[in-house]
Amino acid sequence: MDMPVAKKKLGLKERYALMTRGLDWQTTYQPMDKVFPFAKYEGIKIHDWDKWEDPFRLTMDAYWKYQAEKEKKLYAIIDAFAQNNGHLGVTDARYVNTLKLFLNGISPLEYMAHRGFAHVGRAFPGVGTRVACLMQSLDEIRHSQTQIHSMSNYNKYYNGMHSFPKMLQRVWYMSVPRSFFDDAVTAGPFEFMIAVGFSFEYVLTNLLFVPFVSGAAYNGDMGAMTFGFSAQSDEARHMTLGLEVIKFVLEQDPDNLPIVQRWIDKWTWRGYRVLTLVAMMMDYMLPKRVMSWKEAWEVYFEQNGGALFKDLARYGIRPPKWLDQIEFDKDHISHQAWSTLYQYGGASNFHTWMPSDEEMDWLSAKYPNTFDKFYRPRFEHWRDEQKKGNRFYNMTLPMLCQTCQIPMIFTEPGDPTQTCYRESTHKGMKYHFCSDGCKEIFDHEPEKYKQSWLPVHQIYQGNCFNPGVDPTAEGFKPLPVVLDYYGVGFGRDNLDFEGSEDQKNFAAWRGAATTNV
Amino acid sequence: MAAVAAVKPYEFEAADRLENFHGNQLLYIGWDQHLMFCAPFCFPLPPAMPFRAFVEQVLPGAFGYHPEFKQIDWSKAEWLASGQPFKPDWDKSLTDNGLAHKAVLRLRTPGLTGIKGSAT
Amino acid sequence: MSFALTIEPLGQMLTVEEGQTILEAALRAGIYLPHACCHGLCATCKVQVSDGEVDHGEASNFALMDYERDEGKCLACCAIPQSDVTIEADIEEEPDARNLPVHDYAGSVARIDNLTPTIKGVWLDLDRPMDFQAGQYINLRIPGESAPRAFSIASDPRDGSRIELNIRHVPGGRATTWVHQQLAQGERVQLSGPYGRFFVRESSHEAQQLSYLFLAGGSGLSSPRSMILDLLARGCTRQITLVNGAREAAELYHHDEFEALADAHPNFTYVPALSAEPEDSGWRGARGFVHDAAKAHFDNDFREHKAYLCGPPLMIDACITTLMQGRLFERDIYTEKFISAADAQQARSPLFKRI
Amino acid sequence: MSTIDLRTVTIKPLRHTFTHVAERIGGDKPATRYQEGTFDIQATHNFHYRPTWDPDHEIFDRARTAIVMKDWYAFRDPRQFYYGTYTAARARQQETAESNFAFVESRGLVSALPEAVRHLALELLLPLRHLEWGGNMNNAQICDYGYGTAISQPHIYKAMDHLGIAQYLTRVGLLLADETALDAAKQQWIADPKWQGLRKYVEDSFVLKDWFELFVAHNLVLDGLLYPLVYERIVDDDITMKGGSAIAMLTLFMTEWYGETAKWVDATIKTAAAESPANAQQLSQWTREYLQRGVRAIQPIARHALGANAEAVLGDIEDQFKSRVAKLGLAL
Repeated sequence: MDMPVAKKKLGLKERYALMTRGLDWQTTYQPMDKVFPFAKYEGIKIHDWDKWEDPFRLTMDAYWKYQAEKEKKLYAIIDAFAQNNGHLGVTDARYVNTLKLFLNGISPLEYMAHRGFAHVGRAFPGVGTRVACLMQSLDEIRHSQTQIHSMSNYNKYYNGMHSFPKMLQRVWYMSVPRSFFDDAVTAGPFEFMIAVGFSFEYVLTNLLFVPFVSGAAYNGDMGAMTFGFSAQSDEARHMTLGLEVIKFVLEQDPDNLPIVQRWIDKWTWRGYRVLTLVAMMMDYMLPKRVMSWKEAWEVYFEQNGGALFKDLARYGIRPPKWLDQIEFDKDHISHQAWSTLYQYGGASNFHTWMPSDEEMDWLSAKYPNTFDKFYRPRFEHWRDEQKKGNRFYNMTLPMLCQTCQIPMIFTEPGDPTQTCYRESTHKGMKYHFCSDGCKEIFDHEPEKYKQSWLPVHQIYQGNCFNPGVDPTAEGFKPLPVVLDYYGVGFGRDNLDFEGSEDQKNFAAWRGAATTNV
Repeated sequence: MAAVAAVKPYEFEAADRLENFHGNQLLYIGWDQHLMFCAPFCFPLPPAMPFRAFVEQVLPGAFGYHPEFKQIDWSKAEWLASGQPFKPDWDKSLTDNGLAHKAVLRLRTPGLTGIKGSAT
Repeated sequence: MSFALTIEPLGQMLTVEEGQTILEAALRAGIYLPHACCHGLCATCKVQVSDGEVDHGEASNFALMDYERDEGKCLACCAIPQSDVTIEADIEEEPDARNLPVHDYAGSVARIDNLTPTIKGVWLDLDRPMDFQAGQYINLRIPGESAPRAFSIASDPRDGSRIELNIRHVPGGRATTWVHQQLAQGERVQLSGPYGRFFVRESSHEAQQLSYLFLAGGSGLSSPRSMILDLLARGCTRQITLVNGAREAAELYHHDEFEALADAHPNFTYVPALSAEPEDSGWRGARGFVHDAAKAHFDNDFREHKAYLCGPPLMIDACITTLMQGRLFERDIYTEKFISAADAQQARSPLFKRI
Repeated sequence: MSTIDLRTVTIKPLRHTFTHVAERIGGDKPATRYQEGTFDIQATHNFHYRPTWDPDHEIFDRARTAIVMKDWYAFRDPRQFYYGTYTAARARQQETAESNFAFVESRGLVSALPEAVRHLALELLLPLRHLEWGGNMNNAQICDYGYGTAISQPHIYKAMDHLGIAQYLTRVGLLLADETALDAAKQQWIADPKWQGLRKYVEDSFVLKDWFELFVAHNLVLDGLLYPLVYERIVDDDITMKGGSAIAMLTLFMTEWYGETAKWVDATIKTAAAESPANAQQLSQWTREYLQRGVRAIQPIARHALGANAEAVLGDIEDQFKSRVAKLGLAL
């Protein structure tokens, strides 16, 4: 071998290519199809993995260094927040309920994303793709843990967060975000990437993170705000990965287009349904509001997403289906969702309440065409009844949509007074849906969605009791035992905010901090 | 034919097949224009339950919170099953009324339009 | 005070005006640096300063941490040079870029002719020859205007002492009105150049055996013409196709020349297309817009090409869509369009970088 | 943000940690970040759909390995790695590596290397880039198929460690030679007979279905033979003696990493073996099988690097390995 001579300086791209691209090889002792058994069954055709453009070029040493520095900063802030009783600086203890929603409903799903990206990373034969996915798998466990660590301090002082992994798997409304992720990870690797990498991380993530992170900032929660900001620099990488995947797949073969289009339709709709919970959070749960759900949808989906779909049109992709219905529903879903959680407040893990007059006026202003007409009378009626000691707790279990698993609370496109009913029959059994979108998703893959673990049906099947419970015993009351199974402490984690332990404690602690009594 | 793309045959029993409900079947019912109840209800009921018992014993517990429930004139109530007009025989069982597992009913009460006419 | 900015690994040197950010200067020079938020938050535009000093401006402490500042990193969207600066950025090397230095030139108008009712051909004799790459442009000083105007060079780069410009009269445009109404043979002119990164990627054509496709419309024919003359003169044997669009026959220029070239070179195909030619004119060539003519000519399959697009924005946009639907994608499409920092801040999809 | 000084209040917390964490640490008391970030985060029941890529199992399923555990959170990482501590540890190590590379480069130590040493280092280390890539694949696979956060978490860390090591090896190659050396090494990995045993070992591991078997094959046996051979015996001893201490500086990361990671590998095996005789027997059987194959696979490399001394060194390594696993409760 020759003695090395003065070397040409490598460009970053060239250098990164050497650091990753050459590492793999065509196996010969085992067939490639056996080494990568999941690369083809979805029907996506990839002819040349080398056409993958690395969306970011981060070698592991740089990654470790950069991320460690971020963690150092973040944990310093979390520690200071805890030490200073930062939680007493939030606007109002009602705010803490948004964190309950987040910790129970999102943080364990960040962990699911960690597993999902590990799965697809291992599954893709292309090196560049695999490295990008595995790095995201690593980032996702970070997000799960930094969220848990940030909110750990809240758990010490407030109710409803103490059993978040159990609650995600059991509490009825949690099956909505959970089934979304179960759906994505049980799909093939390409569909997972369109579902999570593209539709969720790119198209919808701003609608999840901006409301929560800005909500935290607006309501004085430095702890939650900081993990949000610190996650943002990872998100930029995740978003570019989602975009690269879709470009790559569409450019590889024209036969991929209809498959990808169906996935975009499906996952935009699935994601949109999950965001119903965020809509409710924005309009009802933040004591100091950031913007209305409707405004957020217009900015983050209609404007930003619009520019994206305009460019995707060049590949032959059209905007997701059912946007006309979404457009109509943006005036309604937050109110419909809050009505739901309010009336089923006996069976959930956080507190609900009726908006004050001032808050109702804000809602009227933000939803001039719908709030006063359809929702204010309902809320005022409930508030009056509550004052009379007759607070509405709906104790009869609702009918759920087979696909999105949200109770059938949505109304007909164009008619907010009529519940939307759709049904299909598959192998002699009826299945019910909240919308055309959910029905079409089922109809395409009935073998998948017939497996749905629908919380209401599971209760009736006797599957939501702890071991040792005898449902045939005399005087058997299902609600307490179901709450036991959920890990929800009756009267402590649930029911109205008014009169709750959270409310009393916060008032007392804050009083002690701000007065001399 | 729509099918799940999978690495091997992908077929399972439905999670909600009739035999999982210990002798009951599921029946859903929604009260049109009364969205105070955010969604239709789901009940596990004996297939032999007479329709009358369903209306007189089951529904009050579910819909009774609504001030208009007491005002329902049941002789004028209209019913839809799976969206089609449906005339129940009050004294026959659910099964004999043609209501199978996971049937869905809509109740319409003309003249009752919800709290302050808001479909609540 | 302006500073020199060298961008590695391109080796391209450009000028940064007082107060201008590195990102802005690069984008204006047609060099795409990765970027997203444009105000120091997302860290997408992080680059290494290997020489010189910058002011970090508004860069956030989370996006650009202290240790990174110590290591000489900066965010291009915020960093303002305080001296001559060399940066190392995450951009692709262009083996075909000659990275020619920009100089000032003086010369005189050798000839000025009407090519069509709206386009003038201007031939400039330079006092000393300019070394340029086919496809590049010059900045021409306009009397009474503070900012010079950019014009692509239409002539063969092997003759750098006489360059040809084809200039369309833009109604109300002061510079083109001056060219069309005042500029005369013998007049002295001042210009600088060559500029731009629009050139043929010959090494890729060779390595991947790709044909050349030029799509031109309006006065966008200049750069493609220079490129084609250069390729043919150098004995290129790959397939070269020029689809050239105009409204009507009277607006087609250099038409006879391209027909002659097509006759003389079996690997060169000339496809003129007219979009508003009267039905009864006897025109036997293609009718419709450039993208339609291209789609018909290639039967909607553009694979195995690299395409070079030059013309008005609407034409470029339609051609990109057509090419992509005919399965030619961003990596093989080049346009003369440049991105300004202002464009970058508008709500635009980050799906594409260059097109 | 509120300007009131809230530190002045002392309030009694309602609880000290999460309920599921308290159940595992013996009651409600302050828990560590490792514990809160690890315990029970993975879903265990009420899955909605079966995977289309594995309809025979749930998304996470204990039945994907023959190893049986009453509690999959019996596994603890002695390093207490959660993301924050993991990246902090690696950041420190990479800083050392960085300064070692800088030192070697700035002092011109590469040109001072005896040619034979430089040549051997290239021949030995560069094909290992591909083996490390295999380590990335396999640990991603275990992260994917494993059960519980206590399993998935350290495996994604290890998957990325292998990628990091492959990248360090690449840098060594670029420092000692140039890009063409990488291509040549890949060719050796694919075709040179002395690498084929290792390549076959790795490719066969790619298609294993039982993830714990894969753990034994790669993390216990392959790492357990190869790292001592290459980085301790060949680089640190042999090459250093021949004037190649610069090479040892460039591979210090690997030596330290192996020492640290092996502790976690040991803890994992020990916990699984201690759970039941059936586990211990299964693990022993796997280990026996892969040890035999592993030793055969590394033989040609050892002979190439160490010549006559190879058999003695291999014998040592095998003995050390055997006594290591014996302490973990395995019977070979």
